[in-house]
Amino acid sequence: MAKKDTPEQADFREHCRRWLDENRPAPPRTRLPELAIEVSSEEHREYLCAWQRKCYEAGLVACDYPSEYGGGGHDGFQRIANQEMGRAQVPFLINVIGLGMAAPTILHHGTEEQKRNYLPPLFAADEIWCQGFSEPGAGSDLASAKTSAVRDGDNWILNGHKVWTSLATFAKWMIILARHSNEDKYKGLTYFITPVADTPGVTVRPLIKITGGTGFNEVLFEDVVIPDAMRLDDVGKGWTVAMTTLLHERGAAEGAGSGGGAGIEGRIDGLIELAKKTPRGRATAWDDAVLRDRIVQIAIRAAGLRQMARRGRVEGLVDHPMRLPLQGKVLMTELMQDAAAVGLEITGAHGSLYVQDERAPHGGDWPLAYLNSFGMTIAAGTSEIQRNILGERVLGMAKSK
Amino acid sequence: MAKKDTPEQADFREHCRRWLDENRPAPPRTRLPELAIEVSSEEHREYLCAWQRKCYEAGLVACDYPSEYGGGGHDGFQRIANQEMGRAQVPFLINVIGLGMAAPTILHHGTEEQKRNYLPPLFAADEIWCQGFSEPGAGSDLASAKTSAVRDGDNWILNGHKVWTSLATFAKWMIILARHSNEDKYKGLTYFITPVADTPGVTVRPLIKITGGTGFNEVLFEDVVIPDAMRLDDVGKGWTVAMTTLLHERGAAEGAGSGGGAGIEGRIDGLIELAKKTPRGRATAWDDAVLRDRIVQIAIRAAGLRQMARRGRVEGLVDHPMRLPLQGKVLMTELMQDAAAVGLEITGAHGSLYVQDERAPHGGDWPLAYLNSFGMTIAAGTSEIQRNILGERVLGMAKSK
Amino acid sequence: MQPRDFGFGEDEKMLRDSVRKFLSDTFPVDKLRQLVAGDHVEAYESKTPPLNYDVNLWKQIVDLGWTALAVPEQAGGVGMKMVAVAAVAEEAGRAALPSPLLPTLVVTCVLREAGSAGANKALERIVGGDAATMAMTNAQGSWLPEDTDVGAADANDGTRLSGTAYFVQDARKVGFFIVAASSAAGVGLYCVDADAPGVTIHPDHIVDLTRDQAHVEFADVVVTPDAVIASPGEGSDALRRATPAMLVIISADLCGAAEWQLQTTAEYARVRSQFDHPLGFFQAVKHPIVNMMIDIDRARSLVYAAACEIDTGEPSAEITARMAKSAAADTAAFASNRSVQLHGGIGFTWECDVHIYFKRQMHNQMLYGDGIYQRAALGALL
Amino acid sequence: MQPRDFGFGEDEKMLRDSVRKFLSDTFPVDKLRQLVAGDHVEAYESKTPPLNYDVNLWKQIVDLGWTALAVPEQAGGVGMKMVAVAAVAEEAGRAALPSPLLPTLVVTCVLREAGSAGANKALERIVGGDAATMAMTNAQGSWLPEDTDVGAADANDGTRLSGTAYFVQDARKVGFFIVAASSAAGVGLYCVDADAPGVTIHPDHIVDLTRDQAHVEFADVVVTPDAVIASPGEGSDALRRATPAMLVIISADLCGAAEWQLQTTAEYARVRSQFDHPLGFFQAVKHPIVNMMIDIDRARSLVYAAACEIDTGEPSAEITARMAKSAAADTAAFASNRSVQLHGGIGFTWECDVHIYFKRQMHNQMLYGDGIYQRAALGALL
Repeated sequence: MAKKDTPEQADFREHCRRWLDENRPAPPRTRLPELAIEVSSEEHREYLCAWQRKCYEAGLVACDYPSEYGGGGHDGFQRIANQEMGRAQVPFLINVIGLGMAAPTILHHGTEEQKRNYLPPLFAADEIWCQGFSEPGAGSDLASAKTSAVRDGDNWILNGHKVWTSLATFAKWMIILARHSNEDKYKGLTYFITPVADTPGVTVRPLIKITGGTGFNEVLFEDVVIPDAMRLDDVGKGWTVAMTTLLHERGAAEGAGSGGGAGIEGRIDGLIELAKKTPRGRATAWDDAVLRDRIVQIAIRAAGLRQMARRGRVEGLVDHPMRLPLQGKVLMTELMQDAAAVGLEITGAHGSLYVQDERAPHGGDWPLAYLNSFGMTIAAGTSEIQRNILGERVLGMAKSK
Repeated sequence: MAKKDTPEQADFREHCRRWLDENRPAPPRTRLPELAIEVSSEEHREYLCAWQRKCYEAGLVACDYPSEYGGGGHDGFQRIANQEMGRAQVPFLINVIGLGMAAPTILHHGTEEQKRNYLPPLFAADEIWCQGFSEPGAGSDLASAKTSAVRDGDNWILNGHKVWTSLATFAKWMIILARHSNEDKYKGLTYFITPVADTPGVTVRPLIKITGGTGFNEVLFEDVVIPDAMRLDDVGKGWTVAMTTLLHERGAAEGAGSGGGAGIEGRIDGLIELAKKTPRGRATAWDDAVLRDRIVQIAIRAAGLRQMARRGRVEGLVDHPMRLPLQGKVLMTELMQDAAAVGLEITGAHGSLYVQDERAPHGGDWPLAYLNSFGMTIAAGTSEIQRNILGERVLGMAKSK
Repeated sequence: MQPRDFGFGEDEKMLRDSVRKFLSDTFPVDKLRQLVAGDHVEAYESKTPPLNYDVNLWKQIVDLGWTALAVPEQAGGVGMKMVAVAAVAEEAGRAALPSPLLPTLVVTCVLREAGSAGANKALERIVGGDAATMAMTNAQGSWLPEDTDVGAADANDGTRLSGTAYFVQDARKVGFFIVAASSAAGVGLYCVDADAPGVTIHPDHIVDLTRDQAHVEFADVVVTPDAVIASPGEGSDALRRATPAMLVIISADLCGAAEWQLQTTAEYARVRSQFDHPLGFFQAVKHPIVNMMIDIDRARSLVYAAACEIDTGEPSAEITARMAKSAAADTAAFASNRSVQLHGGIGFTWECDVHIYFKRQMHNQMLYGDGIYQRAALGALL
Repeated sequence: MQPRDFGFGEDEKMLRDSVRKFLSDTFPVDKLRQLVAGDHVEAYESKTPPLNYDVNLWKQIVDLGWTALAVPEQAGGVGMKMVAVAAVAEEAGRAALPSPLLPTLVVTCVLREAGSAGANKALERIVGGDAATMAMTNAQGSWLPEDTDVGAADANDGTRLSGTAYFVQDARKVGFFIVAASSAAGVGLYCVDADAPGVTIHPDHIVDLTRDQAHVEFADVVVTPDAVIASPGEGSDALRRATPAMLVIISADLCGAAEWQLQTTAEYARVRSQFDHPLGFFQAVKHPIVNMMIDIDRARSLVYAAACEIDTGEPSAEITARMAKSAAADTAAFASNRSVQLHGGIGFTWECDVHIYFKRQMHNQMLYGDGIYQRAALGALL
């Protein structure tokens, strides 16, 4: 359901359509993963970096950022660009952490110099970014980060262990939450930018997911020296800055951030199409009223989510400023998970066939999507944590810890 | 599904069938409530007390209690009597709190004298019992009882306020949990028997349920004096004794305790029968595959619960002694609730019609049962508390408080 | 092209805020309790079900023009958008308002679709202060007009209606019924005064304390040509076109009531302590309440999306409206269940307000078809 | 009359305990991980799916007589009750045992029902150590034998089978297949050696790491009369009679694996701390784990009830067995989902064992029909 565009936006949408039409890239030799954070091969990296640069040069990336930082300087263009990239089913933008988390954080909290230095190459995918929040012992408890940052003159010395860092194998930079003091759990945190590639003391180890694929990593820091100029915002402001980052990640979960990729709309259409062509008994899965009821429930949740995002921008229909934005992440990720589970129910026995099997429905995407969905419901604050946040910040209930 | 009877048990079953057949009472003038704890009219009390006495004299009540305390002195007879009373669809036994909670507690913790004094009239329904655990401020937190018991020579002086006390309007006795000391939350509790009817300082006020019916009450104690001889077990043992009581209540939740009444089996049969005769569109509700799937899910839960009770008695198939018994209450009550909700879905528009309406399906029993079901999921430890208990006692997880 | 803001602009916001303020000032929840849940015996055991109705409050509502909201200007109404009607219905739900407002709004939407001279006359009566309700459901409780148990037969003095309409909402509060009656030529719609000769209202004993419901008998009731809303065959089309609006109105009411259940339960979880913590500390309390909120926000968003599609004449309006009803009905079922459970012992008592909303929601859920019913219909549309 | 104790007496308990001890001693979870989840590339990206099979372990299992359990004594087997078979299957599930034990037990039950000379010969082969599996499912994945894609035609040298059977479990681990093939006279069952001429095994790339699956092509395969298990028309009856047993075996495996998921997740909740509390302190962790336990106990109780009804020849056995599969499949779906989620980040990694069980459960859920499928079948039986 498209929103009404201003004349400028309508022109821009037209431009996006035409440009994407003329510049749709040939698919890479090997199948792209479902999500940018799963990219693990050098071939895919090169292919996707080239693609993002092209989109950036065409004005489809960073449209709403100030032009002095390499943005397009427009208003409400990015949503349109994302919609059109989604509609055109072109490859996704690889620098998703950079665009979704690092860039907005730098824009809000960075110095003039930081904005000028880091944003343009980020937009152009000349420099890939990753994110260092989670730690082995901490899980959802981000504020309990133990990675230490010790002041040493004009430098900081980092020591610690980060996990769940997608794209770290390709990343030049990482936004990282570190502890400069143990006095206060929250005030003891400071936020930095740290180099990753070819940096003495930094080791990146790929972790393997339950899907059998790689795509996220653990990163170890041993006496890594970074200048104070790479600190984001004040010492002790780390938690506040991290909240900015996570907020934008949740926003990104609306499906806009990642550019191409099927997204939730595609998932639902795929579900219905799958059901209608999957034989079941003497008819199809769609003719099974119980399965159909489940599919329609998923479709309703998807439509509701889309309308919530729309309502979130209508002041007169919003009771609490954070009420809708804070729901985005948990709703999207659980919907994706449940949709994949229903997809598996539809495929029945064929749900046993995985991506390598040529008889697997939709190329084995349904079991893959279901397995991958747990990355979404666990990463960046589990669904359980999200519900705590909603209950506490929006409904004012007592903290559960 | 009947269990294999010993020869004695088979004879007893035969006796029950014959006796119930010959002594089935004529229905009372006005319709009996669904459960004993909902009895509120004097007419019903008289009718039901007479019925229980008759059953007791016929040997269908207290079959397995020692004969010196008025019991039948048998083994495994009560289950049979309950099964036959259920099958015969005769009225339930009114002294349900006495039989299900007071009697086993007195048998386990009472003195010889207490057993001889209190049990026989309890069995004969000459004396109705009620239970005083819950208090206004405490809710599920039984151990936080504030009703005070102050030692005064050979007496105790009770002051406090109990709620949720079914049958209190008719009760001669109450089993009550009171606080003799504030030093320790649990060790500060002592368990008593206290008179209710015509007792100076005791006030019984009927509370009204969301169904519009009465049936449970609040009871106020003002300087009520009771002799130390009415203490059950030692001073400070109150919590332990209360656990015995609650355990038996959960056991009673298996459906045995209440004698007649539809019970869960009846509910499920009723559900299927209702669906098969309720028109929906051009066919019946049973022909609606989605509704049928829900009904079958309920039927499976009911069958599973019945088989769990059976498995609970098979040592070789039980991993943890409390694992199955502690599940009884929450499973039964939530099943009853969900079954009633599905019943409402089946009746559709007719679900709006309540007990007084002659067009209401099953006499308006489905909305009534759904409303009443919350009494079950809340009373005697909410479902939430039950899950805490299971997680902590059976699975050894940390206490949630 | 759909307006980004659902067409919910300043006017709609002002209207909604004024409705909310009026109801919270004039009809707070304790007024509601006094009106509908005063005495439990009278509530459910009186021979004739009580009406639980405040006529003066209704007069004020009429004077405020809420009933004329959806009436087109040419019929003397305000002619506001469906999103405005949804907002008013949502506030009525939030207040569990016992009144014929909802059925009157529903009738207004049906009359708008009928668009006949008779329909305009009926709309003018509504502007004039008459309340109205649909009489279209058969004994089986079918929501399809074709299934009506009322028959229409031509007669020299007009049309004669015979039969009984069931599940008529707020039947004892209205001035006239819009009756769906079938003949060989199909279903027609007819305007019948509540006190017309041959009309007998049989009140139902219902669970919901904030409504009255009845089955209405029509014994050879004469309808003059100027009271024909839709001629035989056109009645079912008008009703089908009005279905999205009917679903939006009831769904908005469901969402408003559910929001009350959410806020009331959350408040209880904030103030009530147990085990030395506020209830909301416990995730077994907090998370279900959060899930109530999530469900409400999803349903409410679909309600305004559907209303907006009706306003802009999108063919997808029926799909979105059925999605809204499905989401709202399931939201209400869950919110009602948890609002009683999480209030614990007190929530099970008559004195606690939650049961009033619980019962209104039970009624709203089934009205015009519950979630399963709507999803079955959607199966044919997706 | 049903035995109060499901007929689960001392012998059955001793057998179950010995199986449990053997597997926990010989095949603990780290052995399992090494065997099936060593290298993730090899696991899913090798041209031919890996077999993940320990032949020596299988030899020991055969020597222990587990495969002969359900074989009647006259065929040289142990002739134990279905409750004993269920107990063994439950332990196999608890260990996520990669072996042809389950399909062999299933085949045993089918052969018992067929009761022909050919069936007895095949049973003796099983006692002799041969593993076997059913080849009865068509390309669509239908569980009805009538739908088989394999055809049977008479020939002077016996019967000739042509066509492909799909979703054949552990196909590369067995000595022979029991093939359901249809002809004008109906479905018959035939014993075909895995290495018989004309048989081609095409391994599937599957998610489950503890099994292998294949579609098996039969190109004009000759079956001599002594290898006919059930003649045309009798095959489907035998399979129908064996259905409750097949459902009990797979449901028991589901329950055993779910119990492992429960205990492993509960243990993690006991030892892992977050926000300065053990995870289990949080009801958002504790209550789902408790719900896993509740679901398991319900399903497990139905499994033994169904097994017992099979042993005592109750006509209700099919109802109870389908109830057991529905409950067990839904239990596994929930337990799998929560076991990964509640393990958090580590639960999403290959090195954590939960995904091995997660994937076996996914496979078990659909085998012979998932919960929705079973409940649809029950709808016709209740």
